[in-house]
Amino acid sequence: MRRRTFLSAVGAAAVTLALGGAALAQETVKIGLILPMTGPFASTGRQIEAAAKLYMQQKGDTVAGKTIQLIVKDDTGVADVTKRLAQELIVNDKIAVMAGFGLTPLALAPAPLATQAKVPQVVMAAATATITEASPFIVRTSFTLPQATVPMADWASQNGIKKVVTLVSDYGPGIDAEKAFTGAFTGKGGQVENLRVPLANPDFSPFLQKVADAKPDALFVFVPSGIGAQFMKQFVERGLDKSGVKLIGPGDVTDDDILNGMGDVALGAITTQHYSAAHDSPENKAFVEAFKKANPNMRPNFMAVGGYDGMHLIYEGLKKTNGQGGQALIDAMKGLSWTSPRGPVSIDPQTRDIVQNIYVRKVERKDGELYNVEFATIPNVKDPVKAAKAN
Amino acid sequence: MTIALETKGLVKRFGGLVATDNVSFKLEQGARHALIGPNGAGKTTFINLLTGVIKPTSGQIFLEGQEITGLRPELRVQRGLARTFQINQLFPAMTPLETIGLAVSERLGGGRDWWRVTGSKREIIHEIVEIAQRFRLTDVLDERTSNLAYGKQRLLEIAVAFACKPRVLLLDEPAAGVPEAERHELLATVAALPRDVSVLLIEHDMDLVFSFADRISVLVNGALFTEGTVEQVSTDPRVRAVYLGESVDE
Amino acid sequence: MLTILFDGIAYGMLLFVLACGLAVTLGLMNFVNLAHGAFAMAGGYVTAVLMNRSGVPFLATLPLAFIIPAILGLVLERTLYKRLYTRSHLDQVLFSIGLVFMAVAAVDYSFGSQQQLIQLPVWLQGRIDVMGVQVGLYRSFIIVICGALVVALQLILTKTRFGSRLRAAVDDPRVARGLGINVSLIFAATFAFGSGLAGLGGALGAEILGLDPTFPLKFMIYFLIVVTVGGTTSITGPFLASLILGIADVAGKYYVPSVGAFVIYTLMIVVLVLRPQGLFERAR
Amino acid sequence: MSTNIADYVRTTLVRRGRWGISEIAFWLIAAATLYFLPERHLILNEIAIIGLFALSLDLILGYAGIVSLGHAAFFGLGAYAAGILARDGIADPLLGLGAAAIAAAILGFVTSFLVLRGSDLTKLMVTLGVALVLGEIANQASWLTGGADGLQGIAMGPILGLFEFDIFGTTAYAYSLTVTFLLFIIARRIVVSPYGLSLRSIRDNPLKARAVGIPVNRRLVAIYTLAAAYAGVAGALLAQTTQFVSLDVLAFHRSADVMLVLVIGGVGYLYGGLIGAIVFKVLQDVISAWTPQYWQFWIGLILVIIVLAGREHLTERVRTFWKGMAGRSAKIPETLPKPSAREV
Repeated sequence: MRRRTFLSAVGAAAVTLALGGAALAQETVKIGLILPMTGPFASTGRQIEAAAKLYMQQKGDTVAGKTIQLIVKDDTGVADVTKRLAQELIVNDKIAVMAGFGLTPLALAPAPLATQAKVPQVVMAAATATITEASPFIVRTSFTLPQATVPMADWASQNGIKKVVTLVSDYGPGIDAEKAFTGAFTGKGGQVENLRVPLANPDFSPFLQKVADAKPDALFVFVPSGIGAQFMKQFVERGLDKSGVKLIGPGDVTDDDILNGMGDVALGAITTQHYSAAHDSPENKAFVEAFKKANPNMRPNFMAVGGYDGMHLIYEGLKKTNGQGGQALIDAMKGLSWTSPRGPVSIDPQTRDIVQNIYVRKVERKDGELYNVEFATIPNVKDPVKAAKAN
Repeated sequence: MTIALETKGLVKRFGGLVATDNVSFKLEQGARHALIGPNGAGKTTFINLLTGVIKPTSGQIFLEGQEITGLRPELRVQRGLARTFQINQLFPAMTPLETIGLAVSERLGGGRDWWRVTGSKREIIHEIVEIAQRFRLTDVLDERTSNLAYGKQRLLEIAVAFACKPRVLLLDEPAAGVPEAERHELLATVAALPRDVSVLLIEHDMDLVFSFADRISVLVNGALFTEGTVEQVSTDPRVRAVYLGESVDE
Repeated sequence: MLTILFDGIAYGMLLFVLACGLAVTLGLMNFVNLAHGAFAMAGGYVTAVLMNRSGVPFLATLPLAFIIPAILGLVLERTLYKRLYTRSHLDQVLFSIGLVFMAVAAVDYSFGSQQQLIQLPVWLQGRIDVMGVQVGLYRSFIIVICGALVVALQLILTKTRFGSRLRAAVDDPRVARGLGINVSLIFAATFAFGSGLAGLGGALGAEILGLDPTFPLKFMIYFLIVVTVGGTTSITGPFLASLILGIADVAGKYYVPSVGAFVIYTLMIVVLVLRPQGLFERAR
Repeated sequence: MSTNIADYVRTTLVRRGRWGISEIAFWLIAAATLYFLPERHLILNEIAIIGLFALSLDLILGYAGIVSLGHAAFFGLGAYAAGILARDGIADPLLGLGAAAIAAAILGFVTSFLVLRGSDLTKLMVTLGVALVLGEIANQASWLTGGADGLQGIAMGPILGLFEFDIFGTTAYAYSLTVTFLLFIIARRIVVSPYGLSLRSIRDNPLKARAVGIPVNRRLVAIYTLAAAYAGVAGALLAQTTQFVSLDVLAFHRSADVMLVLVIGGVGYLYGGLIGAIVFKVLQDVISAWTPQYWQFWIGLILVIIVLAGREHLTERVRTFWKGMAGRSAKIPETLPKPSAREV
């Protein structure tokens, strides 16, 4: 008897939920933001969440007459959880867009769902080149590693660097970076030696010793942001900076979020990336100021700008479709262009990947704090991997 | 008379220490044989060698004429050599019923049976009942073993060994620690063990030895000191000197 | 070559200071304290926060990085751990994992999820040349500090009254109690001391191992490896195990980078299969 | 009079094999969720899988006393086996399950010899080491496993050629629940069999078990292999229903989580894993929806409280409730004879 009452109560609740959900869906557009909020990659999630919330706070939560509702979920950095959360958000919450995705496997796992349910998937962080090929509903507002890396190779070969050792974390983006750099640099007559370090690696000293033995002109490094600081310190501790080895790489290693804490060891590192908190533009000044005000202990980094622009892309897309999702929304997103805090950007209509300026930067002290100071710009860079395929 | 259990020149060394010193020993079929000796004489080592818990340095062991020296403990049990422990070795979370049932079904080869529910075989039930009655455990069959009175646990210890249907049964101080009130029941049960089982009793308690055994071996410093009938051993002045003299303060 | 050995030793020493408290709790109180890394993290954060927010010099923070986790350990031991000594290992694992989760989230809440970085004083940066071997100054510093700790620990254990009481309590708490030794006090003091050492290790290691809220989970496995491989009945066991582990890890990654990560785990399995009680335990 | 005892003995022994009301109710409710909680099927699917995984750990921990912190080795191997098979065009789910079970069983058999010796702590670390080594292998063998990016391109066929996986997770849940239920029945059968009894005796006292003539090592190898196969199936279910496999199927936290789940639910009565999975997942889901950043704190707090409140006491209650329902009607007959003084 009791069990029957219980079951019917559950059933009734389910019906109410379903109906209620449907009624609300007409008035609100839900965005599912799936991020690693705990675990080793939590800082990625925090930056993006903070930026997305900042954007909504600045631009209001109404677009095309509909209320935007952001649902944040923690996938703990585990791919099957990401997938399940995405599926629940699609099925139960009837989200119009899913966004976030801190790491490559986390972005790839729900890709089939995007295709199946026709829900646009806005990748705000993960940077392996191939991600956008996993589903026609994926659009990216972060960057691809080859996009940031190939300009590095160009710069290096133009600035008298002949021999480079690459040191990358042994996973998708790392290998992407290694391949892109090696290909581009040897193409220009340079000499490259490759080293890979395990992703979970507490001590770099043995690898740095190998670098020291090889005596290169420069060390090209890619490690996920967060581990970068340890790397920088050990690089200097080993005296590699003094023995004339230049430190170059995509900007992950000098992540703005923790750059200032690294101290003088980071000085002089040359990196190429799409965003620096020190980017000189009114948009960026406003963005950095607002971000710091809302989050006192944080400085926005390239993850944050990916989240900020991702929200912008969703807003603009929804404006064009009048609040409609699905195929219409992804179509509306293609080809959009705007001025982001990072500079001018657009969404490539063919690849749905972002086209943006890549800046060559050097770590310098500015107003008492360390920043990546931009000194050269390569405009409108497309992802070289997909560009090569297209030709 | 046939020999149930025999050792030839059994030696066990632990480093420099000789725990078992060239012991050649015979247990006759159906015997009630006691092994005595002062503390540290190597009785426990000897039993561990017999049951295969430890391997001898040299020498051989025969069970009913067949060599078992290199055999693993569980295989010796399957061939008919069972033992009890000086300190209770039981399954605290199981009931006496399950414990006895386990021993019986293992002997009948049921331990590999993973599909049938325990207790669905008639012959097993029959045997469990018989053993439970023999060892006066019928009233506590479904209790948790750890909750049993000590005397009952002691009985269960012997019952499990008996359930293995041994040809040779090694009893390691069966009455150790049993309170006086429960002692009689235990001794009566031991005395009532069927005659076709040969029993080797390791014991300190001289009353029990004299009332139970018909032959006695004395182990001193790991070596067989003397052997004979109860009469012979109990009157042997040398035995009194090495052994009985000591047991006074026990 | 010698540089690799040197780095390995420094790494191993650091592991030892981090893990030896765990060896003691495990060996002494038979308590599986997976939250040991949380005390190390506490020490690391004490140093990082004092240096970055209050401008306290690095060396001055180290005593506090010992004392604060030690007090924390003492309080937790008296209030919570004490009740669980007699419980099963499963209970202890569950309990201490719960503590780890709480510590991770609490630190995240208070200090943020990003890496905490510290600035070493100038005289500890860089490296010098000692008879042709390139030696990092900070790593030398670690070796000196940790080496001194090892010697001090060994002396405390073997030469002092506290040490002999501790050993008595390890051997047989009941007998020790019978001898009038206040075992519960010794447990508390030892637990606090072990936590303090972990805190000091966390502070020293912040520079090399990194420091963020997931620290206790990330390094738990390493601590456990040190303790199981080294055994828990002496200080020398875990110490040698730490050194071997440190050197094997560094050398493995240097000489055979593609299988570097295997080395440590495979080594552990082999050791434990051959010597289940640990490498330096007398076989029983 | 001895038939009286014989009846009593038989009913007492067979009792454990009988299904109790609460057990039947448990599975009926589980089946009912297929209809009544349609929007929860995705998490229910995950619960069923974790439940099966924890059940497999219960087989070795609760019934054979082998502690393991590396059970994810088998889970992950099963997931990869099923995933790779499906990626390479063999899309039949049941075939994948079979392959995963066999692969995991082989690994279980081989590694079982490593856990026969040593203390609990040694076993924990050896099993942990095996899982970590396997994780490294999967990471290195990216040509086979996709490495850190995860295994992509899994396309599952319909189950039995009839039921397509749907986006609501209904088919997936029904599938996982059915497999879990069938394997549960087998496990339940095993633990009440003479073989299961011998396992419990080994857990209680391996020395004595040998003295009763039980080939202890062989029995342990057998159950370890079986549990590995179960874990492999659980992994395969995850791979097939999420159609994605990443390195974290082998990660340490997977082994640790399943241990937590089992211990929360209670060890040694098979339902512990299932109940623990429900409690743990639901708590995690509810709390992390409320505070995605700091849910771990509350989970941690709950764990601490559970332990301080006396976990073993709590689960003992649940367990006796369970057992009490399992047909404990056979009382000792009133007329049970007192044993006579001597009966030879």
